[in-house]
Amino acid sequence: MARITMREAISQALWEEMERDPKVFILGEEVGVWGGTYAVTKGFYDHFGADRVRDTPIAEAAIIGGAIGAALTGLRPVAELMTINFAFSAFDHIVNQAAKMHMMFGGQMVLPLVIRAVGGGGRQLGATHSQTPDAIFAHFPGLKVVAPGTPADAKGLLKAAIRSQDPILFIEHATLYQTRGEVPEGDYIVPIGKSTVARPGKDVTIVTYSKMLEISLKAAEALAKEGIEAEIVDLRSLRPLDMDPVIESFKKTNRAVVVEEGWKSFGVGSEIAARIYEEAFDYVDAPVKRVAQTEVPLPYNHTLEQMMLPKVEDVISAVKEVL
Amino acid sequence: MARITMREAISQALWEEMERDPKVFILGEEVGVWGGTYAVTKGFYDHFGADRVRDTPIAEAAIIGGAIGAALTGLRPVAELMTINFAFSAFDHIVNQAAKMHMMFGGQMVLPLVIRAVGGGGRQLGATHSQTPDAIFAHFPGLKVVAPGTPADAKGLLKAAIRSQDPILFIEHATLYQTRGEVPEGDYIVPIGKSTVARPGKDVTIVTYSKMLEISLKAAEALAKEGIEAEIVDLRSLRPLDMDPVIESFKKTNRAVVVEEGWKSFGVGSEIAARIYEEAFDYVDAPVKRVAQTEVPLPYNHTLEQMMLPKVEDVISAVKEVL
Amino acid sequence: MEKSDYLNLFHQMVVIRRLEERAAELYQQGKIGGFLHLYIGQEAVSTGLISVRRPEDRIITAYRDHGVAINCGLSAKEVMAELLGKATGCSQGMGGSMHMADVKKNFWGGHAIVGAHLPIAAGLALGDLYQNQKAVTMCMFGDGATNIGYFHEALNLSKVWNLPILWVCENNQYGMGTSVERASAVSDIRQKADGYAMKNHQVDGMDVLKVREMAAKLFEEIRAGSGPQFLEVDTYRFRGHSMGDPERYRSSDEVHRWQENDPIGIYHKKLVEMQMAGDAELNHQVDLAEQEVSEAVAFAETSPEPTVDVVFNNVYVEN
Amino acid sequence: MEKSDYLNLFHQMVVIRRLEERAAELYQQGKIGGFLHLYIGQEAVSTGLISVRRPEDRIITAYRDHGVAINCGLSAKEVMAELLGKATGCSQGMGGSMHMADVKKNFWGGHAIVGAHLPIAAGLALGDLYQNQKAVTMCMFGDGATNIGYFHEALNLSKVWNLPILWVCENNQYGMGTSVERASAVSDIRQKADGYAMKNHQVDGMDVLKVREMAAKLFEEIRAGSGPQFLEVDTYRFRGHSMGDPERYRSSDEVHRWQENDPIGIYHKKLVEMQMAGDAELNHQVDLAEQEVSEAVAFAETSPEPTVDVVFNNVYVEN
Ligand SMILES: Cc1ncc(C[n+]2csc(CCOP(=O)(O)OP(=O)(O)O)c2C)c(N)n1
Ligand SMILES: Cc1ncc(C[n+]2csc(CCOP(=O)(O)OP(=O)(O)O)c2C)c(N)n1
Ligand SMILES: [Mg+2]
Ligand SMILES: [Mg+2]
Repeated sequence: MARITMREAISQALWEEMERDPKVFILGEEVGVWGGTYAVTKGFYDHFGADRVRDTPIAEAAIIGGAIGAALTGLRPVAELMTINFAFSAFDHIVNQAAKMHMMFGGQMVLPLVIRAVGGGGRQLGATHSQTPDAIFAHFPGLKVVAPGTPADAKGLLKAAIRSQDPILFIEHATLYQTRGEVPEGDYIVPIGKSTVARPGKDVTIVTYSKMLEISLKAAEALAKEGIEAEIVDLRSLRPLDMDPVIESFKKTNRAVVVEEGWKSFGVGSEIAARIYEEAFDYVDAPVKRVAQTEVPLPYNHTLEQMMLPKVEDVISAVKEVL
Repeated sequence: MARITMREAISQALWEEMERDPKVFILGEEVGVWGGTYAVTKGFYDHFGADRVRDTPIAEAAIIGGAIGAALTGLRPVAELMTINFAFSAFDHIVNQAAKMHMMFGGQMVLPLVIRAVGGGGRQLGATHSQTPDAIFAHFPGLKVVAPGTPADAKGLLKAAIRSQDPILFIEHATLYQTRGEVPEGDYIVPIGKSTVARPGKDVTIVTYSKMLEISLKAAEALAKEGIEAEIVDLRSLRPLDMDPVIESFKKTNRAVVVEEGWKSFGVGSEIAARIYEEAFDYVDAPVKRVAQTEVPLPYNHTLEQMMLPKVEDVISAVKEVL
Repeated sequence: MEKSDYLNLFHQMVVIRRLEERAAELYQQGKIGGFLHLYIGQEAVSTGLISVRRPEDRIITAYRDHGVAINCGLSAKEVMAELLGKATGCSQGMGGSMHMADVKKNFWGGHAIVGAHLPIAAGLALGDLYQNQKAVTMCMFGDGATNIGYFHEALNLSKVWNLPILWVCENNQYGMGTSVERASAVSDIRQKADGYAMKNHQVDGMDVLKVREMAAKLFEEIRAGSGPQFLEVDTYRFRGHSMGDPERYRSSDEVHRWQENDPIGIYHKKLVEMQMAGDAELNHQVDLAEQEVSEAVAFAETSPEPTVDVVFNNVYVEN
Repeated sequence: MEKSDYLNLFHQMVVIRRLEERAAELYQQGKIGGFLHLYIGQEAVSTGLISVRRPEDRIITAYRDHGVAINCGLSAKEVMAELLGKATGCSQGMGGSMHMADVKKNFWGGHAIVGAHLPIAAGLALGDLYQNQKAVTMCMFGDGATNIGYFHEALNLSKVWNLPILWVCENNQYGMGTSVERASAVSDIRQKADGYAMKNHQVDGMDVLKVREMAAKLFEEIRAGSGPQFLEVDTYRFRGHSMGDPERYRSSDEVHRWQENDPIGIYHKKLVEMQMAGDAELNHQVDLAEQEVSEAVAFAETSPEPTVDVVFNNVYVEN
């Protein structure tokens, strides 16, 4: 196992899958000559050529629509959306075409399609470019939504996604690309739709995913110094949503905090909280707390932007409130 | 007060506002010559003329983008999306432009904009045309989301929306257009962002809105025959979300069922449930139940489609479960 | 063209016509629900076009898809059963009128969001290009669809990538109640292709032979590597947009003028003139079609409803 | 044109150049965050265009907006303060580089979603048409933006409704790292306007006087009711797309060739040739610009940060 960055892990998964299966190809804005806006596909164009690393016009609906069509012919496109905010410009194709076609035609259409999209705030990109709207995609049955929080999961989940027969939105967090972690070499697969315990604990359950896993782990470390042992469940997929590890943990701790980067209302925390009460009502000792983004379009100003995003201290105080 | 249909109430609000204020105008597909796909704007074209009742090409982004621009110049456009499913083809303009512009430019851009969109399933229109994706729009701060359940509210809320300075998504339910109710004549305004008790009761709180108000009222009637008095809170707006009447009711009943037409996961019920626990934890006697659409793309087949939608009996049994 | 080819074109058009007339009745009886967009008046378009396609060529269209489905080789039975939402329908009753498909016959569906299938069509053609298949994708859409952004993105992409695709605009003069002039900057839809430096053509869509001839030429050129081409087919729908159209936007005079141009009537006359077939022979064809459709209705009516498993099992491939 | 007009064009271009050079430094120092898209090399475009607009004419552009802001009459101070995210910035520090605006000066912003402001621009023009204002809306965008669906929907709508709008494509040859040829079906962007039967023109964007002349003519025609027109302005960005562009997609040779065509240098030479101004006078202008920008930097650096209320108070107008 090598200690590599999330960027390298994703790049590795893509590279290996492209080497393994000639049906896998990449399309998107600046994935080729530029090497990927976030350098994930650096070197791919030279190695795999222009046919398999396809630079596209700025035309998000055509990128996703094109990927859907190619997937229908049996190829395995990996479409890159430069940021998840641009998914709004291809929204119909993602939630109304990709998510519906298999069911709507009675099962005959099969779309082995992966859409990679880079999300997250905190980089002073302004309100239109800083969103974490993961929950709204997870609302649509027919689509799968995956959002890894560690380099190993990023590699294993992306490989699983590429080999899957279903349309999958794979959300990467821009400020995680430099995060390092141990990543198994070669054919490492993490099954889609399985939550996992990222840190064992006994006093409180923190439910989170993606970037907020990092924040939650830091909070847990700080809490540990005060003798509070938080168990962290990393959802990894939002749809299918695997509640088993959450409920199992909660039955032990009887207290939970959900930490997400997106807005609170109609967000991920709402769903997790509702389900905890539904599935473990008798174990609830305190109201489930939601830590999330303040409900405003994110401002450009650095201080104010940071103020609106969930921070380690927010997690710590939420945990203390439920204890 | 006259007893009129929801269609007439909406039509009346539009007509009166257009008579009152020459800055109000309508644009959308088939709003003019055709008279509105759902006949809401029947007669408008002849009366107000082609400039104020503007038929557009099939170009949803241009409809909403155009409405935004016109609103910026001080006009009060009412843009019609033939169905809310087509909002996905204008998604960026709704959630990323209209919702962000006021904040992002430091308050100088003002968008008195109303987007009317017709939603709902149950008419065998197939998976792409039958959605109730209200929750995903409500996720975005900067946008207001209104969804009336009675003719009177439809009129009063639409008038309030047209006079508001903020961008508002006004969701109408296709199968409510024929619903009748008492509607005050003339300048009747219902403030946006206020939930209301639609039926008083003491045993259980049903939280709902739009079409599901009708379903919930029927369920409440049936329950009343068994001696169960349900109090129904009609949210009317999803953002701003007014929880006060919900919490007040819940503190009395200690039991709640949330009824929505859309999918359960990451839906309206999740948010309401999470908030009830947050705001009235000590009053909870039973887990909040969510009644919602089965999480599948809706099938065309009539029987199966109906099976997937929330029904009166579903509400009744959910109420019995929480009692 | 053999005589059987000529007769086959006639047969196809009559089956489509009859099937839709019956469908309209069944709709009135409440046996068909949702939207029902009839192709009546436009039969010559897909009949002519699809008559020249090879099995490896892919066809995709919008929600006005019954005729296209029949021409792609779907049986009247499975089309009618789909309209009735039955398990034996081509989409197992999940899709209805707007979502017919049979991927084994390379018919990639009816699609209900205006213009959204155009980028998907580009992707189908990309699939063939990528895999070095000498196949053509033909994508059909309405005049109204040429105003939505998807059209632009798909046409541009197809040209940039030199995709083997034939874009076909069925210009039936209206998108719902909006005439081409009221919705489009240009009334000759084909002119839009100039903005993409794409070869474009126009053909009379009421004459099945002209359509077929044009299609034969274009399929061949595209198969030989010409890159994307654009074809505008002028036609007219004799019925409302869907069932229950108030039709305030056009005069009955206009409708009647076009109805005199009935593609089936025209072709019947032509076949007789060409001495390819006599009235009796053609009337016999009509009887055969009538019978085919009647059997289809009986089949559909007696077919079972789909079970709920069909829904649950098809949300994902991998559960 | 008076002498002062000539000098003013020079002054504007130099202020923009200097302001952006300083911005690049401040970015390196971490005082500016997010994206920073420099306009260096393209100054003549908006300077020439906006020099002829009347106060009632509306201007809207994409995220590469600093020059446009300055030309719309925003002070270097409020532009610089916005870059630093300060309360004194034109958008109170909420928008940053990509979201400059001043609606009182009829500058309707910088917009960061490629092409999304084109339909909004159509709406601005509709507002004027509806209210019988004889005003022109000028909407600027990049070559890359002409491939997205928003472009198509907006251009079509503007033609169908005969809106008083001037569409201006700043063709700087690349959308990020993708050259026009690799992204667009046509290399002459103006050809796209043919698909909408829209009058279209092309002008050298390195020559501020030619741009101005063309703009004067088009503003006048549109004001007089010509309906929408399309202008392609050929130009080049001397810097990367945003800060930190690896620039693998073009050769430094190519960049140098264009840099020899520096719009400020060309104009300096021309003014001298025309005997409109001497070197000394122009150098003095440069000094003035330098000072204006230095003051702007000082102003921005010493300005207060916005308070959190600015955020909360502006989510909605009515809370
Ligand atoms: C994106 C979108 N907007 C609106 C609609 C509603 N709608 C369905 S068909 C139609 C008219 C389409 O006209 P055209 O493309 O000319 O096809 P035709 O019906 O004439 O065959 C409209 C507006 C839709 N289905 N999708
Ligand atoms: C819808 C959308 N897709 C992608 C992007 C990312 N992006 C920002 S600028 C840009 C290139 C735009 O090129 P062009 O229109 O030529 O303008 P230029 O930067 O050359 O001025 C891209 C792809 C975006 N902001 N919005
Ligand atoms: Mg049409
Ligand atoms: Mg460019």
